[in-house]
Amino acid sequence: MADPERDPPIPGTTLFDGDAAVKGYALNAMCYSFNDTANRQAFVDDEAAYCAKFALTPAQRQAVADRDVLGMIAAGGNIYYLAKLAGIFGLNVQDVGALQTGRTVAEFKQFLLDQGKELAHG
Amino acid sequence: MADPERDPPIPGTTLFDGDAAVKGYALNAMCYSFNDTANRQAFVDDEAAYCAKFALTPAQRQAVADRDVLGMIAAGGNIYYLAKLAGIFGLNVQDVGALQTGRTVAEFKQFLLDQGKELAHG
Amino acid sequence: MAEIVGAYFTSHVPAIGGAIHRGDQQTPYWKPFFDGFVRVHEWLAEVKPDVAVVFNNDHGLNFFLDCLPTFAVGAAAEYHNADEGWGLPLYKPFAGHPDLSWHVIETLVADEFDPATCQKMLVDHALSIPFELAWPEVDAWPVKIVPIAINTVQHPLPSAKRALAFGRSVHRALASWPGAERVVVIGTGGLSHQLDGARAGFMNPEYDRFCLDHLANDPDALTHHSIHEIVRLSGTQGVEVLNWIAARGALGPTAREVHRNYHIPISNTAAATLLLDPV
Amino acid sequence: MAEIVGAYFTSHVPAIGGAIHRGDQQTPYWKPFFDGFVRVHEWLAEVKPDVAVVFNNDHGLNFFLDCLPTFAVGAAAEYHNADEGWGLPLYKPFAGHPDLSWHVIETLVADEFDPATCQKMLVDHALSIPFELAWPEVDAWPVKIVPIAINTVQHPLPSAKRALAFGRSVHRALASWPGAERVVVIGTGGLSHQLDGARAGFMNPEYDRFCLDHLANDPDALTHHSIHEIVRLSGTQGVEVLNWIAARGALGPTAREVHRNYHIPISNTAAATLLLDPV
Ligand SMILES: [Fe+3]
Ligand SMILES: [Fe+3]
Repeated sequence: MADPERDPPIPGTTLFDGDAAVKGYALNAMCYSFNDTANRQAFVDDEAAYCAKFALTPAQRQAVADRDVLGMIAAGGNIYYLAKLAGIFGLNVQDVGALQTGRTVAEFKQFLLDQGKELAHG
Repeated sequence: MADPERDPPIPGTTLFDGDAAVKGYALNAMCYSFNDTANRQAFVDDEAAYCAKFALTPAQRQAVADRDVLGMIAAGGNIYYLAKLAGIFGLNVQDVGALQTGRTVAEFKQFLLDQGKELAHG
Repeated sequence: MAEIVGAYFTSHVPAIGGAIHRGDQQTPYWKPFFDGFVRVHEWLAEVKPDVAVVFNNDHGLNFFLDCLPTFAVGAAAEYHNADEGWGLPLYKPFAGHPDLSWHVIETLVADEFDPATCQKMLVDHALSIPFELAWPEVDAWPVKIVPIAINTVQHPLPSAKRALAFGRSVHRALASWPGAERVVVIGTGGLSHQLDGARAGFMNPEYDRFCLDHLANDPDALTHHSIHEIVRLSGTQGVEVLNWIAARGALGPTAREVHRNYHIPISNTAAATLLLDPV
Repeated sequence: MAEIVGAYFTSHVPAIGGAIHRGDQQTPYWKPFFDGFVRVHEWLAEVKPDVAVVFNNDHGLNFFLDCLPTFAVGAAAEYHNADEGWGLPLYKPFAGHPDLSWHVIETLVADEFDPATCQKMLVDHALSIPFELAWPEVDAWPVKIVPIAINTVQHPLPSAKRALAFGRSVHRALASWPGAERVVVIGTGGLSHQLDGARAGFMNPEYDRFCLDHLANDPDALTHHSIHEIVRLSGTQGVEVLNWIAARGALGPTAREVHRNYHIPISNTAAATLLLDPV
């Protein structure tokens, strides 16, 4: 929906707009269901069946199978919902950040710390 | 919430505002559940238990027991939801109108027809 | 560029569905109402819409008081009817037009409206009955829809002024949509009626005539009444005229009346049908 | 007449809850952040609020894409936390203030905002963590709440200009509330951070400083950026600054900075804490 004249793309950044929402609905609906612990268990017990129940697209199914966060986002996933799926995989936001940026987790954490180095406190 | 200076009360009329909504939440929640046929059946099977499950207030419980539509409205019921309860009782909107206006159903229907008598069509 | 081909307005009383189901269209009670649709069918055949933007109100099927939006815009690929509490036969599903929905939403938010966006939404008789009346006995609807629900349940309701401004923002969205669709605007509900309270059965042909007389040429006239005044004039459910007012805004700046029918009563309601052409 | 005693702003990163749970407040990683709350505790003891109006955003606990409101105002008697998907210990419930909620809603609709009204609403870490930080180790919260959720999930988001105007309407509601409550306004979330995409880990102290420097005396300065520009400057989740902007509007026309803390990083986020007095 973005007007690329007025709003030039932001590198490495996807706005979750209507286009993304249309594309991602099934994946996001599945991830939203993970607020319920029984649903998380059902996913763990039979990942393929659970993805099929939510009618994930092939691209979404592949990205989930591959734990490919950038692939999930490209397939319309929204990070607020994806974070619940990441939790099932035992990944926190630094792990997810490392996966997406091609860094090790230690490198990603250092990258975060480095951004605070110049600050004087208060 | 109404300002009686600006908005003098309308005879025979309750606006479903915040005050009514606060008062009526339990009753309206019960009635909303009647979109599901299984819930309608559960109500029919054991009305008292179903009302208790939704924590109806004593005034709401009494009005439901008495099929007292004005009482339900006074207890915060909103007609859009109450209409679903009325359906369980086999009452349509003319029946409900008759109950509320102290008319027989035939009288209420005639009252409606009479309002069209003066009209030229088209 | 999309073309707005006109606007169609009608009451949506649930009992109409029953009459259609029973084939009662030519009985004395129903004939004066259904006869108003002969011209609607002709007009739709002339203007040939392929998308409908439908302003309507939910009656406790999709929305409950746990989250009741002032304005809700559907953005689903399809919309289904469901049991509204009376176990009646379900109405046919509708195909959505998500891309146009999102364009409408983008425009509304840019214009400082605050809609809820609904990528899943059940639609009730307020949407289905106007379609059953407009396109009787079709197997599938000939148009895709963008459904827009206006809160007529939980006061405070949006003012008539706000509803008209909202509709005008939808017009800007339609006017700027690059697609080639032919869009009909639909407003459903009303006119005067009151289901609840000791005033149940109230109707007001005088106020309804005021609305019908001004909708085409001076819709702002309808916005001079507050919601409280509209309830007084039109009944507690007469506020569904908000759907008509918003739809009128979506039609565009100028309009011409093509057809009008008005009949009392259908069920507890003063029933009206109206067609407007853009000018 | 209600008195608005001030505004409290803080980041709401989920990891803060974990740090509190583990008692990590004085570890080297967390100390620079938690030390910013000594002054918050003193200030709250001074200004003694008994109601909090909290601008925050849902993270997929209460709202899903089936119905996502731009602005949602809670009007419940109580609010509960629930499992956000990670099976963490639940946060304490909150007492609501339905009468004040409805007064806020009436004012907003009269001012031509289009909120969704929520008589039932789960609240997530965006509301709970600022409370755990402000009132550590209490058995029950000393204030009732009016929670207000702003859409930061589904674009189009409301503009910063709209969020500020929305907050200012809430201010008018508070200023006209006849009760004797002492009201604190709370804005949660931000500041700059981005969790998703190849730019994950992005923060921007320069933009954050711009926000913190202008919030008290020139909040309109923050509204000159579009949402797209705010995402560019602040990250995809940095848009939570909308909660701060709306809360600033609710505080009133003039304000004075009492306290500020800023620290990078907490988890993936540039964390900030701010107190403003009304002037
Ligand atoms: Fe209706
Ligand atoms: Fe957040």
